Amino acid sequence: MEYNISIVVLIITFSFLLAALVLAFVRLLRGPSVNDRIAAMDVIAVIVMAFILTYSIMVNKAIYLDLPVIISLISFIGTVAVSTYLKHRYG
Amino acid sequence: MEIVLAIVVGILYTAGVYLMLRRSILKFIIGLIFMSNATNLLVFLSAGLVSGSPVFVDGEKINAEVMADPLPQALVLTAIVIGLGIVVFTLALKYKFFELTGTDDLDQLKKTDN
Amino acid sequence: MQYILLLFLISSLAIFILPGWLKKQKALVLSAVQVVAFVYFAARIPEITTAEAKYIFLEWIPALGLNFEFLLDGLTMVFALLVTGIGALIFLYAKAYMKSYEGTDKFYLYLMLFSAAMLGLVLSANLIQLFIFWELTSFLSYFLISFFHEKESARKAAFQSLYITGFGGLAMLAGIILLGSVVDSYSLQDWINGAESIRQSNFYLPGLLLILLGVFTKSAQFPFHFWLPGAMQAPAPVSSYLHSATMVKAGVFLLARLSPVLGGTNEWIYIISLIGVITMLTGSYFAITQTDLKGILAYTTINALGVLVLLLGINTSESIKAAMLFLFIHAFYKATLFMVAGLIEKKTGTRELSKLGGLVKYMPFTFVIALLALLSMAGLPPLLGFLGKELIYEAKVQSPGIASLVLILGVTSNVFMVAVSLFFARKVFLGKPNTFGKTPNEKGAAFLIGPGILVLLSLVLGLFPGNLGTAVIKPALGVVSSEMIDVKLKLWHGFNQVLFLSLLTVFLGVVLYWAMLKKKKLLETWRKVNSVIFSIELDEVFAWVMNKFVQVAQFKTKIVQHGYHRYYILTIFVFTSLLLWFQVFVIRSWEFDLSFSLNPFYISGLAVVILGAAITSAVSRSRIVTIISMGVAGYGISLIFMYYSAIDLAITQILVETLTLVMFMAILQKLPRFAVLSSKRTRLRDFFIALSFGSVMTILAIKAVNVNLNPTISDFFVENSYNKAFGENVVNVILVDFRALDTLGEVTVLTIAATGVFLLLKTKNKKL
Amino acid sequence: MITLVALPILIPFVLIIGMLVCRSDKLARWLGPVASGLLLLLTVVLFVFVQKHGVLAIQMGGWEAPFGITLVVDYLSALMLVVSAIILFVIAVYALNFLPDSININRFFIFFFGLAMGMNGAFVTGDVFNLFVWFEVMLMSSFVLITMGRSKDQLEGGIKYLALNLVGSLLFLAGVGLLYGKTGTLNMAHLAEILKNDDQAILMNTSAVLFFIAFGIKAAVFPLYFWLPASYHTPNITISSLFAGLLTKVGVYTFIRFFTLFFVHDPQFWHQILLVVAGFTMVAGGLAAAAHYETRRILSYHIISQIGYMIMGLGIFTPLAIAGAIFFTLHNMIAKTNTFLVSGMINKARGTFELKEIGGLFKESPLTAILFMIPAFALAGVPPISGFFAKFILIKAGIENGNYVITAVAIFTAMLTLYSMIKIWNEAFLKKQPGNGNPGRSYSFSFAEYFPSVLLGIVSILMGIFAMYVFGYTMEAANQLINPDLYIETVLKGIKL
Amino acid sequence: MDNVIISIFLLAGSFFILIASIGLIRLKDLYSRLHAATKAPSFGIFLMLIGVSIFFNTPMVYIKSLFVIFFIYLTAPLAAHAIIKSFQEKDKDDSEKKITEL
Amino acid sequence: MKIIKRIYYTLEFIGFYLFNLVKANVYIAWDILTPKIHMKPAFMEIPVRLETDFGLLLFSNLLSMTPGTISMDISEDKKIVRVHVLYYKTDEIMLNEFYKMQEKIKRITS
Amino acid sequence: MNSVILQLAAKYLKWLFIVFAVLALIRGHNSPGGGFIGGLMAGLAIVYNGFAYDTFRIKERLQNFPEWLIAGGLFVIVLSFFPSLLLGETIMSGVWLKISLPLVGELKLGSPLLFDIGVFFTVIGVTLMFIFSLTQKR
Repeated sequence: MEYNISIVVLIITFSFLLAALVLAFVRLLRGPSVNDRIAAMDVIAVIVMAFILTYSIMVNKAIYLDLPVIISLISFIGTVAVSTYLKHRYG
Repeated sequence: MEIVLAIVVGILYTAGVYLMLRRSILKFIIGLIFMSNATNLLVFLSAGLVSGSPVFVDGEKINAEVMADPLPQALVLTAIVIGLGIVVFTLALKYKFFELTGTDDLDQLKKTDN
Repeated sequence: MQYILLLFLISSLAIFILPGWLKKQKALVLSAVQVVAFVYFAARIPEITTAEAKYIFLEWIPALGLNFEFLLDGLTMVFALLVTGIGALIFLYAKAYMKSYEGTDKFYLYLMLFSAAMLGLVLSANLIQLFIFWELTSFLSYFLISFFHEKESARKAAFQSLYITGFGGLAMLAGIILLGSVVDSYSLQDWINGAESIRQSNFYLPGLLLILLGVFTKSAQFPFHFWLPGAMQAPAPVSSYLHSATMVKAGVFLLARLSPVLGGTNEWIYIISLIGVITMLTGSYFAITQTDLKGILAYTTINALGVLVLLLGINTSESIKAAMLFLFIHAFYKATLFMVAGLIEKKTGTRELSKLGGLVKYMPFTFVIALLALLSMAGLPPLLGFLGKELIYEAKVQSPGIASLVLILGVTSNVFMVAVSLFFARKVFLGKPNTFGKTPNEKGAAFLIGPGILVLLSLVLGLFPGNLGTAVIKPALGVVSSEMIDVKLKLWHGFNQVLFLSLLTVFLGVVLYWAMLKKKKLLETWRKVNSVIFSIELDEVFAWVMNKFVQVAQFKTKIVQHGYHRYYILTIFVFTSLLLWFQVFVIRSWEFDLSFSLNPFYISGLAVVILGAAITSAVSRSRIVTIISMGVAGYGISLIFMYYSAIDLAITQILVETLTLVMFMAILQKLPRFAVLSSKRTRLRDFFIALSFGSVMTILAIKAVNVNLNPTISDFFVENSYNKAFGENVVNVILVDFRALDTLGEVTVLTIAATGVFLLLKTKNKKL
Repeated sequence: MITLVALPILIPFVLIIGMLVCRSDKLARWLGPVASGLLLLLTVVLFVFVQKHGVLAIQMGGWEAPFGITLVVDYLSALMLVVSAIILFVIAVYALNFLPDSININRFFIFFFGLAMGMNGAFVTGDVFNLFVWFEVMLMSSFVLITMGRSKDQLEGGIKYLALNLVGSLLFLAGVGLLYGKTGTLNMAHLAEILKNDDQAILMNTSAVLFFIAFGIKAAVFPLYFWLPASYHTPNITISSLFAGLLTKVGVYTFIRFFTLFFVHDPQFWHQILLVVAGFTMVAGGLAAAAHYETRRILSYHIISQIGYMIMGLGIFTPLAIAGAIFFTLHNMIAKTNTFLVSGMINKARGTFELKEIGGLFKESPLTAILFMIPAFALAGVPPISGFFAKFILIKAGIENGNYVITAVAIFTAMLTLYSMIKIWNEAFLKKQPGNGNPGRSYSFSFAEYFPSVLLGIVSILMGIFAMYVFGYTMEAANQLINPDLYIETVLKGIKL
Repeated sequence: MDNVIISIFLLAGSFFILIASIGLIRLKDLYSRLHAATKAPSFGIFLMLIGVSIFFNTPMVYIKSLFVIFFIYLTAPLAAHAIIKSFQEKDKDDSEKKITEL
Repeated sequence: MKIIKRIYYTLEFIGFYLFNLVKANVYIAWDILTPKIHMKPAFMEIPVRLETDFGLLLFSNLLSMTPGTISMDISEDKKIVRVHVLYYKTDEIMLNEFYKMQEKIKRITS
Repeated sequence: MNSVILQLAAKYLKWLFIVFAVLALIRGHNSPGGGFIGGLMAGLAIVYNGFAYDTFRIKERLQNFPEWLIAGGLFVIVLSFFPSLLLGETIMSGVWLKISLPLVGELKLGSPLLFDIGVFFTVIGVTLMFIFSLTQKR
């Protein structure tokens, strides 16, 4: 447990993630089809997880790992739910 | 940092209120969710923020470091769950209403006043 | 005394449970009760002439100054005798009159309750108690007027009278409380003792005006007089009891009661006299042109009330003496006349003057009784009326200030009264007999007992007034003007100015009568002129005002409760923002750390994404995008929670967000799309309102972070979470142990919501 | 014995479970009224205890005062509990006969007890956030109740009702958050203790504004009342009457509680604004009641107008005025419910609430007429029924404290009240049944149908005749509110902080 | 040394996630976007989890990481599948374009 | 014996899987980061030779994670998997690859 | 959605979810989790199952299942009040039972745990009721 991850690494990681988040969000905004948006949302969920992982390293608390477990289980339910009802032709 | 979050709260409120003032009931409900999120964040924020120290006491010994305030967390948790119940009920209500009347327009809802 | 009231109350209720044989005679029973009360009071006459007034104190709500205080003194005696005596006769009369109507039980109930209330009113020595009885009489009068409630005119008249007297009553209550706050008591005795300070205080004039409002509305003074003619929709016994003999005199009673406290000042004299004079003239003037039998009587009643108020306003011992006497006189003749009018209506089926005539042939006794009463009204000797008029003239002559004006107006009005009396007698009883649907008769002795006795009293007392003066009037006078003056009443005063005035009055009255009778045109022209000059009738004004008021109310309601749901919300938010901005503006003193930092940048970036999501959600054209953005904002918020060390919260937020998303998607397919519903301007306006609210909330949030009045209580939770509650997750421990009650409520909310959703959406055939 | 304090919450909770699993209609029909009767009994016992001890407090879970949740019963709470329990009992009986077949009585009782639980919770709790939770319980139940018949109107009214109330809830929550952020505590007594001697207490004003708006929405005061007239006339009459007596009064209760216990730092501003709001509320409600011709609409607007009086009492802020406000609240709960009950009976007899289509009831059913007369006159302030004393106390307090304008408005509003009550009376009872109605149909009520209304009528009258006791209690309550030392001490038990 | 390894894992992981996002933006049609959106993020998380596990180096963390990886690889294809399936089954006219605003 | 074999196959499979994983991601990364996009998308239908449900699930998931393929659907009778291919070569080459994969899965699930 | 892949996955995922939900519940007192989180997860598991099979119709005899769950959960909550009442303490006080088990070590069972379990079941029931009501065929 005695590791010191350089803050530079963490900051770069965070920047990557943030950039990813913003890009995914742009896709979410632009569409064009709803399915694209859902895909973007899916990616965003993953980004959230990555955020949490990085953060747990940053503050050195293993307890944060409980979150990804649950997000990984839950997030796709949203995706499935949205796509399930997309079959019906409403936007 | 609090100021940024406070602005987030403000924007969430703005979005919520703006949505609530729309004529569509669905938008109203989404506005409600935004407002409730904003409120939760406000409650969470106003008690002061401590980052990176979740409130888990480790056995008998009391941690020396500054702990985040657990109470607002509990309050917000309660509020979130209550909000869920209310939102779902509102959705159901709206659904039923639409089924009966075929309109989503709040301005059509004038029968019970006057 | 209180037992008498109780007796009245019980007997009024008892008529519902009387045994069958007695039930038929319930009017007699009630009459007997009244007689008992009358005898009780009459037996007390010697006491009050000699000893101190009888006073009973029953504690009720002392903290509010509200107690039962009964006082039996001279003034009370006058009214008590009138109430019970005439009451007894009225019940006799009612027995005959009400025979053919339904619901007599109710009628007697109301009437009996009324007389109890009236008695209570005159016995009260506490002003709030007096007010209570006062309002009760108003309401019972409402019920009695609307007794024939299926007629719209009756309902309208009843409402009118209730509304006006009720309004006056409330004003009076305010006046009483206002003046009561000066002496810190509502007890009459305290008021009399503190009369000086009341008269000196700033509250005197407003208090007096408010109380006078009550008096004037109740006693049908100008410009509130119009309810009284309307009240003639009531059955005849009611008219004769309430609207001539007792209830309308309540105002006079109150004036007399309060004159030791409030009287004697210039305000008192001028206001009251002025109103009294106007009322007097109005009453007599309109009496002539009426075509309705009861209408004539109503207006003459107004005239009499005006006279009484005027006399009390003049407020000399002479005038008060006249007033007390006139009270009796008027009660005697007017009750009689009303009863006669009721009888005539009953027998002929009409009250229209033009359809009546020649009744003397069919109803000779009635004629005699009516004639005597009318003469008393006209003030001719040897009846009691003459005596009264003499005294009144005398009082007017001696009145301070505006004596001559008052006198002239008084004579004028009496001239009218003489003419009216003669006209009444001529039109109804003499002249060419009209044809009626059925032949009128005088069957039913009960009809005539009451009027007969009253007229007889009028006559006897007119001839031998001495006892009346010493036994009844003198103590009353003593109470009102707080000095004992010997009252000697005689029929014959000798030749003096007053007698001359009387003669003049009679002469002019006869001339007027003659003119009216012979020159038919004159009367018609008069009526026409009247209808031109007084084209605005006050009761129409009242109806118009009421109508207008309802219209205004409807208009206002339309504006406020317009039905546009979002404007309701808008109103609420605008109001909230205004109040909050105001507060923020007023309390600027709080200082806070405005160091604006974007550290850590990823949270700032997150914030930007949340903002983007919120804005997208707000302006998006697609429902799915709106909802997905909402989900993204939710995820972002959960990240913020996570960052600020609220793990449970973050997890819950994500779970709930997902669940909400699922729910949305579940129903979305069945809902319509968004459509352009509001214009650009509306959206802009909404945006600014939202922005104003949002920004004020931002300020509040910053402020709350920077203000800490007290260390938080959370340390306790952290310290005791493991030691006492055996849990390492403090948030969870708070939820299930420290603040388990919250969780209990929360679970209940969920349960109810779930059951509610189920109920709301269940299909018809599915069983619950 | 102290556990008694928690029972008003727990008994309804257990009953909710019971009603959830209860499949037998008959059982529910028995259980509902009996249980509410039990609740009434319990509250009376509580009241007796309060009389003996002054203030009762229980620390839930045994955690001492500012940390755990404290349930407190003082005079005000006890009075509200008793009166609301009476109303609950009465409505439970009433529901047996007046609930339409389309509503399953088991389900009705779930929400009925949910409402009871939330309301009792709001009355007894001594914790700000806990109050929010109970408010939500209450609101949620009322949301469901209002839409229970699932007709168009009900849903429409339900949406409006729900929307505006939710805004209120959210503002309330925001207020709680800010309050906690500033003071670091949630316990009301503790808050009072902290704010009492703090020269910075003025900073609480903004939180107070949020609470003001939130409670204002719940209590339906002037610019915030729109939900009430839009929704109260839509549900079944049982539910309307349940709401009419209870919901807004909880808002008033919290108003009184908050603005006497700890938001007392800026009286100038708050009392002024309370008075202004009260005045507008009275007039706006009264005028609107005059404008309508539907029984329940009139009565709904009338509720608003009456709320004005209660707020006025709070705004004057003398012990007498607060006692008056409490008296008024108690009286109004009873009388208002009763008018709704009777209007339900009118509806049952005539099939409509439109005044223009009904009439002749006085002749047909004099007892109904009397039953209507009692609460109507109580509301109009006819002595010696309860309403008169309430109004009298308020007017007296207003005049003695020099608030002439609001007193004048109050008197004016009394006339408006009289107008609307007489209107109902004239139209429904005195007038002949109009031809186009259904004159052939006449309905005679059974004793069970009369019973609730009779009971409330008797209570109204007793409250008038024994006004000295009621006034004594309310005065006691007002004194406790003005001097909350006993309250604070009982809750905090002398804990040093 | 371990520091470097962990850092590399973290950076690589986040890099792959970034790539997924770039792919979302750059690629032309839904299918190819989904390729990017399914594989890269999962892999990114995978790498990061390895880094995290090494960093904390407790059994519990290993177990949790394993679970997360397992879940991700179980669910990500499902999500992609669901999206594609809905895309195919939906009417081709893509009604979203017709949706009016507000 | 069988168990050891199973374990061996499983380990081998995991190695194979991991290898594919890395390959897939490198492909994708390369494709995305270089300005030219050299994709040749196509739809394919792959016959299934697996018996167990779990194996099928594994296969379809694996397909999604390996370079250039995403499983879109499985037919109702669980006989055909429809995939979307990014780098289409020829049917034969691709199918061969898929069959190999299926064999490996079969070894550990049957 | 009615997709074979999802159905295949649902078979296993359902149970995974539920196992994790129970884990979250049990561990809730000491690490992130608790009744709400567990309940919501378990509820979502069943929701997902419904999606996979594109149907939320439940068998006739299970019609009242969510209701029973809610009632049961609430009942457990009520049960959790009794220990403190029986011991004469203030209501809702935590009563703890410490059991020393070999291997596992000291185990603490308390009424707050019972409370949490009640919440867990109630939340599952509520979630199910929501989703069943909102998605039923009309």
